[in-house]
Amino acid sequence: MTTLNLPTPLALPAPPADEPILRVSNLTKSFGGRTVLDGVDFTLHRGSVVAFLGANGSGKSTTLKCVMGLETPEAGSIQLDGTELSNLRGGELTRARASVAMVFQKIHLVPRRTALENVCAGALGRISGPASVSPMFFPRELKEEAMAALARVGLADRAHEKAGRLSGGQAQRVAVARALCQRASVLLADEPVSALDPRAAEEVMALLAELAHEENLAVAAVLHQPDLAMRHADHVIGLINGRIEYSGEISGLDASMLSRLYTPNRVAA
Amino acid sequence: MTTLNLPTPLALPAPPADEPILRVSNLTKSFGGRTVLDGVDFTLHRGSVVAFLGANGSGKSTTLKCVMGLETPEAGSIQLDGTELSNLRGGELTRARASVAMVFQKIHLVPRRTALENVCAGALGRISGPASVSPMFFPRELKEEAMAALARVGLADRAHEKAGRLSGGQAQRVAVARALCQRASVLLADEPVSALDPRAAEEVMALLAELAHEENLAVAAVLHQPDLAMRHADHVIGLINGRIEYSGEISGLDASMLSRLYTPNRVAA
Amino acid sequence: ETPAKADAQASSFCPNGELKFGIEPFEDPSKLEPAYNVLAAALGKELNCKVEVQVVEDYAAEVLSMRNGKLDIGQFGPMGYVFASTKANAEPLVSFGTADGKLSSYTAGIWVPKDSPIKSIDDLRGKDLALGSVGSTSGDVLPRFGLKKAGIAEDELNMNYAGGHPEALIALTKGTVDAAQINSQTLASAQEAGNFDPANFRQVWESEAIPNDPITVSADANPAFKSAVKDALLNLAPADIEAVGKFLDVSPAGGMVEVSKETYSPLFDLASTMGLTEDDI
Amino acid sequence: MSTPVATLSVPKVPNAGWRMTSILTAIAVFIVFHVFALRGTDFQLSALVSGAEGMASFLADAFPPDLDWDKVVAPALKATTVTLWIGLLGTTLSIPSALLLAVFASRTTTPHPWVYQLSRAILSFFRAVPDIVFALIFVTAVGLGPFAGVLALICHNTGVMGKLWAESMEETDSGPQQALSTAGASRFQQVTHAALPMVLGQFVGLLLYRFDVNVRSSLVLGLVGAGGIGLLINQSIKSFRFDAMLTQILVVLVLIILVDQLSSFIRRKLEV
Amino acid sequence: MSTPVATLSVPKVPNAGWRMTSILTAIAVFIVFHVFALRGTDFQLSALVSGAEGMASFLADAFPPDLDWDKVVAPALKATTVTLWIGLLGTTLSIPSALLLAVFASRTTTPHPWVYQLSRAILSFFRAVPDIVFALIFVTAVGLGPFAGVLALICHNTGVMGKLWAESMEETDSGPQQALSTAGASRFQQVTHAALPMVLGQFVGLLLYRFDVNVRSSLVLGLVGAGGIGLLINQSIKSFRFDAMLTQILVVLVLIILVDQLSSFIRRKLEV
Ligand SMILES: Nc1ncnc2c1ncn2[C@@H]1O[C@H](COP(=O)(O)OP(=O)(O)OP(=O)(O)O)[C@@H](O)[C@H]1O
Ligand SMILES: Nc1ncnc2c1ncn2[C@@H]1O[C@H](COP(=O)(O)OP(=O)(O)OP(=O)(O)O)[C@@H](O)[C@H]1O
Ligand SMILES: [Mg+2]
Ligand SMILES: [Mg+2]
Repeated sequence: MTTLNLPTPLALPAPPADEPILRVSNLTKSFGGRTVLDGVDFTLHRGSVVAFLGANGSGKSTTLKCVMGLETPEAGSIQLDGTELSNLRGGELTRARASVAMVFQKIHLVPRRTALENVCAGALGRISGPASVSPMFFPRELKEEAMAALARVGLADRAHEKAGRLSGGQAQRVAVARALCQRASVLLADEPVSALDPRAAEEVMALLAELAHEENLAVAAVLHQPDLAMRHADHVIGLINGRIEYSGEISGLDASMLSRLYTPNRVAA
Repeated sequence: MTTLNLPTPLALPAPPADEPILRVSNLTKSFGGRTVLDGVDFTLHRGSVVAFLGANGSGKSTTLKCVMGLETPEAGSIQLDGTELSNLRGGELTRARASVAMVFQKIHLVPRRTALENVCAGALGRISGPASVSPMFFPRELKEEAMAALARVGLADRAHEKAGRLSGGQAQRVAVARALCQRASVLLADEPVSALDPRAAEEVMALLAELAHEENLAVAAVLHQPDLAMRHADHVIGLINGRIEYSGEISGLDASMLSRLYTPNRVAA
Repeated sequence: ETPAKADAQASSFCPNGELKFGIEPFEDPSKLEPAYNVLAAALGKELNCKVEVQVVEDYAAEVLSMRNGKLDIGQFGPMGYVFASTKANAEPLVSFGTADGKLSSYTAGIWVPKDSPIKSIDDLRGKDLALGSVGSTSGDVLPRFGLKKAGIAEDELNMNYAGGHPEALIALTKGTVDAAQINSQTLASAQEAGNFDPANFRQVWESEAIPNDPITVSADANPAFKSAVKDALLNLAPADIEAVGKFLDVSPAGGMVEVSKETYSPLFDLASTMGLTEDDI
Repeated sequence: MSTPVATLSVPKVPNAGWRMTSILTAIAVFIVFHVFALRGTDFQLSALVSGAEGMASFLADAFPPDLDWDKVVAPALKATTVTLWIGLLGTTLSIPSALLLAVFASRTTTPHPWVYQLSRAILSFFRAVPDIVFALIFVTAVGLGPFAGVLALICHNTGVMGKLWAESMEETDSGPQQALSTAGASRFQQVTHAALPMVLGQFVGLLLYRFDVNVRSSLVLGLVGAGGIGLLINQSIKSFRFDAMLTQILVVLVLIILVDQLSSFIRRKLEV
Repeated sequence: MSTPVATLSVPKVPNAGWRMTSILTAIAVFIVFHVFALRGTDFQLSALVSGAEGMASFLADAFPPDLDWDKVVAPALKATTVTLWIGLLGTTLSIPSALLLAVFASRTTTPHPWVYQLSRAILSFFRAVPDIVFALIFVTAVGLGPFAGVLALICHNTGVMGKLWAESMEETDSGPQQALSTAGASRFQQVTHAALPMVLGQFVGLLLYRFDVNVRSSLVLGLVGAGGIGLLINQSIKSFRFDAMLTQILVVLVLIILVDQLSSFIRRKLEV
């Protein structure tokens, strides 16, 4: 089980806080002629929580997917810890990606696997060899870490339930736990609390903030609840039709800004 | 196109308001030894919006699925407009079901079909014959009605987009529009606004309230936002571990009740 | 021939504008269809009707379609003919003759490598023997009949179907069996193609001569049609038959010679001895 | 990480003992069956090694392929078009019956458990009857020739495609279909508006797989005198022309690759 | 409803013209191909009707099935076990190669586009070579008998199962796999922890379908001396014992129904 003791990205000395761990510049993406991202620029820093706000269809999920390499932007650069991702190939790229964890809006669990197994799978970037072939062979340390992650999202009692049998909110918590288990230094969460009850949502957001502030992660969360953003985020990015219209302190997010963000705009996009 | 002019349930004279259109009694359901619903009783009345609140896993979705016949309860009765559903068979049951529309927590659109086609499919209970075989043959009236439904949820501009290409919130709006297009007299909505931006959520909830108050539907919506419930619901039902712990006026939902509803309870369930 | 006569023939013998001629492929079907097409063209000219050749891989389909009146003329292997006769009431008209006008024939045989310890059919006990395909006269029924006559039960040796005559021959030449059936026709064509050198092998058993494949029509057919076909076949020039005859190891080929059910009576006996047909025939 | 990784002990898996027992039993049965099978089939890898020479010489006979245009390639192409037509009809004409039976024989779309059992029985029957038997039946009716082959392929293909389609519907997310059923859609509408659109890609893949099988089903075709590329391959074997056989196989290979490309092209088009 | 139903005019479908054109073209091509095919195969339904009598007499020959225990049923059962063993080995022993090639030949799991193309080519090759040809190759190596048949089936089955599995992986929701890929899981881990668990039910279904095909392909195997029920059916046909043939087919039918039940039992167990 030496694999588990490998130095993880978190074990590295943290860079100075003004050095962004993720720098996205000029991200541009369109689907079939419809421009969805139009020159998106932002940075994520260790130790801080960024909330992405924006109306439905404004391009929040697409932004995160581009960062994860799940969509190919037409233009733009993505620098992780100073390294341009488009210059990396194969194993290097995989390793770089492994330091960024993502919670998907569509959850994406394997329904036939148990909650615990799904959470363990988040650690696959760290373990290798026969121990990684089947959940049966997962090292005990990994399973215990996954249990701890499940406990952090309040689902330890359903560890052995198949993911396909969980309620919507329970499944979403498993997805968050899976990302935790990845021990990444950047955490991108796409509406991680949309299916959670209010207390659970509060707790999970507090957990993300704790990860950022105490374990020095860089966290970005897409949220549709401005009040959650206000309570837990350090910085807010507001998207309108694929453009960043607001980026700044949470305090600057006044009512008029919010109203602009969520004004339906049928002309563009 | 006569099919479209058939008398719909809405055309019937509304029964007196104190006569519930849906009466669920003593609903009991367990999955593999875990009791998920434990004697759930409630009624829905035309012209009123009921909000279901409850922690994740408290049994809200299972309750609605039992009403829709998608899960088989171990015990309990479900009466629709005075008729016990378990006494109905075949065509009668299908027709009875068609007067209850559901918005699913998991959306359940057909990704290969366009938004408009998915919305039209909500009307399949009303149309029959060759016109119902393929979206190509859907009558124009139906398509226009579906367009109006899409417009009500603010998605008219994406009518011809394949459902699989929509963003999370856009897809959820299509699911709401599909339920509208069913012209049902009871509307069950399982977290219909979970993926919507705040303004859209407000609008969709207002739309549901309008349907209840102005078109005399009975609406039940599962919500994780007590504030939305307060603004738009007439009645609240609070579930804890598969039991109804609160049922009453929205005003009775005080802070202590809310805190009880959302206190994690790892002992039971 | 006056046009009027030709028309009359066409109407009586050419019901759908064409006659169907089914061929059960025997030993070596390569180039078989073109060869038969030569024969069919000649026959068609005689009958003044298009003759369509259909090569089938198995006599069962041919027999069944003849039984239901869907096949006008059929060539069968000797054993196939037995079934055609009993099941579809086929009547043999002619078969292939040698240059001196006699009915041609062939033999089945069992071969072993030259240095094999197997000296006679009795030594086959406990050995591997490759047969041809199921229901084949020389590839299946005759060798099994030979074993039976020699008093060898079928479970005393390891008999396997190789799938056809050439396959059995390959099994022997590649050394994967101790012995294989090879009939005189396969032998000749394999020898010519350079795939078999008799000097390296030995024949340990040979059957009696079997008359060559008959060409038949349904016995219920119009007698005028039957005799017309028969005359046409008998009138074929040896040159037209040459191509086919080669495959039947009849070289140089003669004309067709007349045959009857009696010509094949040993095969009827063989079939009933081997339990292939009920005794009521 | 300077802070130790948080851990929590893993609770016992419920029913772990019973599950383990049933898994072990299944494995044991599997092994026992295989031991019998290995014995029953004289399985000896050593024979394969010791006979490698024979295979080599067989392959040597086949190389290089005989690319004589008039004698080998042109007839092979011509025969392939015949098989292509037969395969095409054998596949497309079985779509209606296969689709109907598939819908009836899938747990998620069947109108009634009895219909389900009955359709599955019919599908099993169509698969149990070897296609040569169908060929014989149709030969008695329509005589020798490709038509009988087409009819035989239609019957057999109905059985296979119906089963494959039914299973692929059972394995697909039935959520959209449930949504339509609660909207009061009839069974038939649920199928046309949810079940079928969901599995369209798989249906096309399986259909084109069957097309390619049907084109290659030389056994039936040879039997009824339909000719085709299978017959040519057989003839090449029977006359020891392994180099010609290789050419014919290459023609089939090209055909199969084309069908494969078509399959993935259509499935890409059908993607969301 | 007393209030009129709200309506809104439907906007134009983008690219409607171009789409219509391509659909019409596809339909036209389809029709033209079918016209050629119908001609090329002498397709005449009337022939089927006029020959119905012949089919009836064929079936009359087959009924009632010959249930003589010693002469028909017992040998059929015995031959079926042989076929069963051959089919079992031909299926299970091809799992490793088929699985590997399937993973490489599926767009969603392949490590590299070249690997993808190469594996697809290999799969096509295995399907293009008729199983009789494989049988011949192996017969030259290991001699006549069931072993050669098993080897031939393994080769052919690798081609078919690999293709079917690859396509079913391409058609399945790749979300979970993407999630693992972003977690830094290797290709191999993505396959074992997401792709395979997602398609497990389909894989089992297709595997048991192939098992049932392989059991029935003893007809081909009969050609290499592998024996089995196919050989018996063949013998019954060649000696016109259609009543015995029917009995043998019934034995196969029972086997197929059992395999089918097993398939749906396992797939139900695998359900979430
Ligand atoms: N098919 C199933 N098999 C086993 N358990 C199930 C199944 N469906 C639901 N459950 C369990 O039943 C309980 C109630 O589930 P349900 O989906 O009704 O919750 P919910 O109130 O809708 O929660 P959420 O707010 O998360 O959507 C949960 O604990 C869930 O794990
Ligand atoms: N694969 C795709 N093909 C075509 N259009 C797409 C695709 N994926 C996304 N889009 C479109 O891009 C736009 C942005 O989508 P995205 O999912 O990024 O929105 P979002 O901000 O996450 O919205 P939501 O709050 O609803 O999740 C939407 O209009 C969507 O329809
Ligand atoms: Mg989104
Ligand atoms: Mg729920």
